[in-house]
Amino acid sequence: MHDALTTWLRTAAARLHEEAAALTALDQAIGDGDHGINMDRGFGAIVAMLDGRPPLDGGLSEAAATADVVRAAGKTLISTVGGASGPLYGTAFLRAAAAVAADHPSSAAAFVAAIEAAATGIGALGKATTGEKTMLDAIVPAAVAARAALDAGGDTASVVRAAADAAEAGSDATIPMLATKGRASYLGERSIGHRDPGATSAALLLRTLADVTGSRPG
Amino acid sequence: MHDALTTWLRTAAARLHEEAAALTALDQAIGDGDHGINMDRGFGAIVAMLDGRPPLDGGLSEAAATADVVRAAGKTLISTVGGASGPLYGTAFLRAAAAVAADHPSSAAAFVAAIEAAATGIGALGKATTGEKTMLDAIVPAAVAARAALDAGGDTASVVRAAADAAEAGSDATIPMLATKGRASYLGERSIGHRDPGATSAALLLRTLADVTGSRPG
Amino acid sequence: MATNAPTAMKKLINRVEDLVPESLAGLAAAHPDLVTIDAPNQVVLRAGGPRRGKVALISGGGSGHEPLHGGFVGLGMLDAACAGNVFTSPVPDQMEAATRAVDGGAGVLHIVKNYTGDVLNFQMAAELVAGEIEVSSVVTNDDVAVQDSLYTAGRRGVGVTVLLEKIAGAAAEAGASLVDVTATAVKVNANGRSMGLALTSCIVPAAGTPTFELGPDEVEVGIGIHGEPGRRREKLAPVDDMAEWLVSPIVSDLGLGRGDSVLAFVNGMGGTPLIELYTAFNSVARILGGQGISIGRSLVGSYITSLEMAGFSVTLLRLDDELVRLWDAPVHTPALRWGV
Amino acid sequence: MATNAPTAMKKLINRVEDLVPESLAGLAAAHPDLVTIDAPNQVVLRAGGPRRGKVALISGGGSGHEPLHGGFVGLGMLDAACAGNVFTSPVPDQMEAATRAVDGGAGVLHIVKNYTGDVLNFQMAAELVAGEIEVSSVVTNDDVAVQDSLYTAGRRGVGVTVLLEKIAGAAAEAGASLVDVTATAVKVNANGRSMGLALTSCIVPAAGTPTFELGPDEVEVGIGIHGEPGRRREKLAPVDDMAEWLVSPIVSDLGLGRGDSVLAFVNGMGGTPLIELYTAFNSVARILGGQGISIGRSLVGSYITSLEMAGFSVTLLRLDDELVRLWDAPVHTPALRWGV
Ligand SMILES: Nc1ncnc2c1ncn2[C@@H]1O[C@H](COP(=O)(O)OP(=O)(O)O)[C@@H](O)[C@H]1O
Ligand SMILES: Nc1ncnc2c1ncn2[C@@H]1O[C@H](COP(=O)(O)OP(=O)(O)O)[C@@H](O)[C@H]1O
Ligand SMILES: [Mg+2]
Ligand SMILES: [Mg+2]
Ligand SMILES: [Mg+2]
Ligand SMILES: [Mg+2]
Repeated sequence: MHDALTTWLRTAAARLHEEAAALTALDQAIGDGDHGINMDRGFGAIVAMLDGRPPLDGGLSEAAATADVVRAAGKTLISTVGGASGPLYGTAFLRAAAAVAADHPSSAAAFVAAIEAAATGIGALGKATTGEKTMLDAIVPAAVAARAALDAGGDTASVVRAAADAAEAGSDATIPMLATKGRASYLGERSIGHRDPGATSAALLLRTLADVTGSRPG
Repeated sequence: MHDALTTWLRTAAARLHEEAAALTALDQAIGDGDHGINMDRGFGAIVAMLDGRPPLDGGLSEAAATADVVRAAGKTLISTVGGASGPLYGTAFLRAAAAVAADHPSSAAAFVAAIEAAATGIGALGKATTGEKTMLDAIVPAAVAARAALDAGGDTASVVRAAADAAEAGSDATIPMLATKGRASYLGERSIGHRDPGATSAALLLRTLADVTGSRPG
Repeated sequence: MATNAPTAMKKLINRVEDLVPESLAGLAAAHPDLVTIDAPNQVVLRAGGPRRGKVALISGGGSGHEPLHGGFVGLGMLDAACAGNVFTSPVPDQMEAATRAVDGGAGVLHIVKNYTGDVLNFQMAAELVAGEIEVSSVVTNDDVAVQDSLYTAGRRGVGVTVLLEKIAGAAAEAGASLVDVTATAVKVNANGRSMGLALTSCIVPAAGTPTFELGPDEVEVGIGIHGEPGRRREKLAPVDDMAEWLVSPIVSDLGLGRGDSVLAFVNGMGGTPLIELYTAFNSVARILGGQGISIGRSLVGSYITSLEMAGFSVTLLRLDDELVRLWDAPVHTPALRWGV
Repeated sequence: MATNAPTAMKKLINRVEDLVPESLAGLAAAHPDLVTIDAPNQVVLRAGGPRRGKVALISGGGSGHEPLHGGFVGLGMLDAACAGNVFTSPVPDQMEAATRAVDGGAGVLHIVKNYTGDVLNFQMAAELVAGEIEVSSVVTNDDVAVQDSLYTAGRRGVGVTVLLEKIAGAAAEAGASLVDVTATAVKVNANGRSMGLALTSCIVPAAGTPTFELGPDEVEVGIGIHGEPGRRREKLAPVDDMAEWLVSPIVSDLGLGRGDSVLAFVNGMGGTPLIELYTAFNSVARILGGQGISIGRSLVGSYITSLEMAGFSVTLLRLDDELVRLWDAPVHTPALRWGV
């Protein structure tokens, strides 16, 4: 799982860099036009962090090693992103790290627990719930879908794919929503008809995770 | 002469108002974009001054009455125009008033003396001469042409028409000139190829005078 | 006919990523007697180090609002200001570093503008020093363009933040305790309201394009300070009318009436020159005068901006003797100075 | 791609003809303790009437350069400022009225920026009071973008005017005679030079269209303060380079070198926000530091503007102990205040 997540972080950094302008354009419409810039800066810092990390301590369990890199990524986001998305994504990663550190019957189960923990962490810190036109509208359905796929006996690749599919659907669903959290809420009715930048970046992160875990053993 | 000049001032005010935008556009190219506004304001004030003037004191000689209204117009320009053109045109009118107050063999001679005095007054105050891309490049040739027409035995209508023709030619001649006085001089070479706003307004004033004196007894 | 909203980015900058650090360096170079910079943390510190026994005031937020906040560091105002990237709140590490740098033993007040990002990052910073340094926070939320309801992130913190930093700073300079300085800060926020409008958008340097588009005769009413679009669009109108759009909601929200005295603050958004701001102040004064509201104190200038955005905001603060005394107290910062 | 030069007029105004009077009224409403307005003459007067025995300082010029000149009326600076229409010098009657209003028996100094219109109108005003009030004049001509030759109207008066009004004002406040105040003013003008550039044009309200057009990547170098086109056009460049374009000609014209100390004044043209001005100041400080020229004093802000034009100018004034002392002396005006 450690290697898969490391690859994920690097791949996500590359994709966020490509998508930065598009994410920023979404944020210009209903926010302050920096979401792509913020995410690009944060994941660029994660790559730098990964490059600087000492080789994996062989003594560490797979779970501990995984939790370690995810926690480091979360701290990096908190220290480099700023804005609303920095603390929110950073907390999501810290919660996910704690979740994967625990014992799990399978790596698929670990992934589901991590996504659920991330969703809960964001909701708690942001005092938000689904339907408010935020990243939660991508992550919460993703957690639900992943859990369902796991209960149906799915493996890592399938639970993560289920999460990615649900996140993208959730991101689409933010378009008609009236924002009641974050900057977009200042627009009131005028927030309707625009896709939420954070939900979009969340879906991008989960799709990337699906691509990575689908192509290689979790 | 008094009535002709009063009509001239009112007609000139109307024409300057029509041409204000065009004169300002010329000043935008090589100055600060206010010449039309300035002239319009000044001649608008002259019209108000004329409207407010008590009826002509019958005791006054024609020459004195004429000098009176021209002097009042000059003072009005000095008090309302500002910029470079205010003192320059204002002084031109004050000098012209002094010139017409003197005895002249004919009204044609009085006009010539007035135009010459105006040109001399502007040159002295502005420390400028012809060829510097200013209003002098219209007024000085006008004075010379008027004098020549008078010497050739011309009447008021013909001396003023000669002045107007020369002023317009002089205004055209400013286009290729390099400005060495006024704001346009700040542009150096870049002043070449543009018509001087002040020379343009001077030509307009003289053409209006020709129209007025040509159509009615001076 | 095109609008005069900037569509091509023309700024006095080197590389986009150098803008904030170089601007901070310029601030320090221009005011070495007043401030020093903690460059790695992008924190503007009051020169001379922490003041023993004085409550320290910290603020911060995204850059692009200059002189807010770095220009308000100095005697009688802030002890430190944390500069985030343009329009992006600073990160907890910066507020942690600032809090540790300025603590003089009497505690630290965090002055936070009400935006989700600012609130969350300051909150995390407070957690990082919890148990070591006594921190209290005040969140400004004075923008009446936003309803303070369950359906929004709450009113934004705008113009009142400037007045609060000055007034709470004076209380701290006078030796008030953290509890009292906080109470004064809360009082300012409770008695002040603001609203703004934009004639043009602004361009976030890293984005390179205008945050919103406005027609040549359009005005965006109810904007914040981050180029967020406002609540509604209006046709360009005489400044008397535009001032009315901003003053009326403030007056009714504050319940101001005949006999009240206010501090009237007409603020430029960054690209509007003083000749227009004084004209706007003239309109505001006329409107308030007509309602029997007297202007006890005033402030006119560009103090909390949105990069090069053209437009203005109005902030009214209900005054009492205490607030007037604290407002008049000496202040010596790069952007506000009197009595010294 | 369009430029961000304004092409549609969007301003905080009522009727165009009301802009100047209403802006002056706003200035007075915001600073009743400092200034009063002679409305018919559009003159800003220092509150409290003429100072017996003190040399009075008067300046004036076209409007659109705010806070120059009205914002500099007050203790230690100007006694009166005459406001013309936008970019049009005031008329002699205004300067006559101002001169009569402020004369305290010690004579009056006219501070005139070198433009044909300003020079001629002030000259006529001086003639109107000749024999009654002792008047002396100083003409500022610090703009190195214009060659001071027979082929021009001479260098323009720009940034140095601000510094001169402050320094000569301090001399007058200290009781210097008209001769001495004039000598100080001449000394400031002789030791100061400026140059500016524009990123955008400005729109004269009565004209309604930009005075010049600039491409999205073009910069007008060597502009004055009236939207006059400059001497040349350059491609937009990093601020370090643009600062070099302005600083080099000034340094060579003043013959500044290692060991000299200067007052460095980075001025905004009206539409450029402080975050950029401090970045420009950082560039200027780096350039001067590299040449061993030390910055003894500094001023950063929009003090002599061209309506909403974006851009900046640099003014350097060679300092000596006398000039430093006079610069540091107390000043209390709407736009500059310290020591009181
Ligand atoms: N209270 C909240 N709960 C969950 N997500 C939120 C909340 N507020 C904002 N967000 C998310 O953050 C995104 C904006 O992130 P970003 O633009 O980087 O920060 P900022 O809004 O401070 O500029 C929004 O699109 C939204 O998805
Ligand atoms: N020294 C001078 N002598 C004669 N005419 C001058 C001189 N300086 C400027 N002018 C004239 O004044 C005109 C500009 O007038 P105007 O735009 O009203 O004043 P300003 O230049 O102060 O804005 C120029 O076009 C030129 O013809
Ligand atoms: Mg954002
Ligand atoms: Mg002009
Ligand atoms: Mg942001
Ligand atoms: Mg002019």
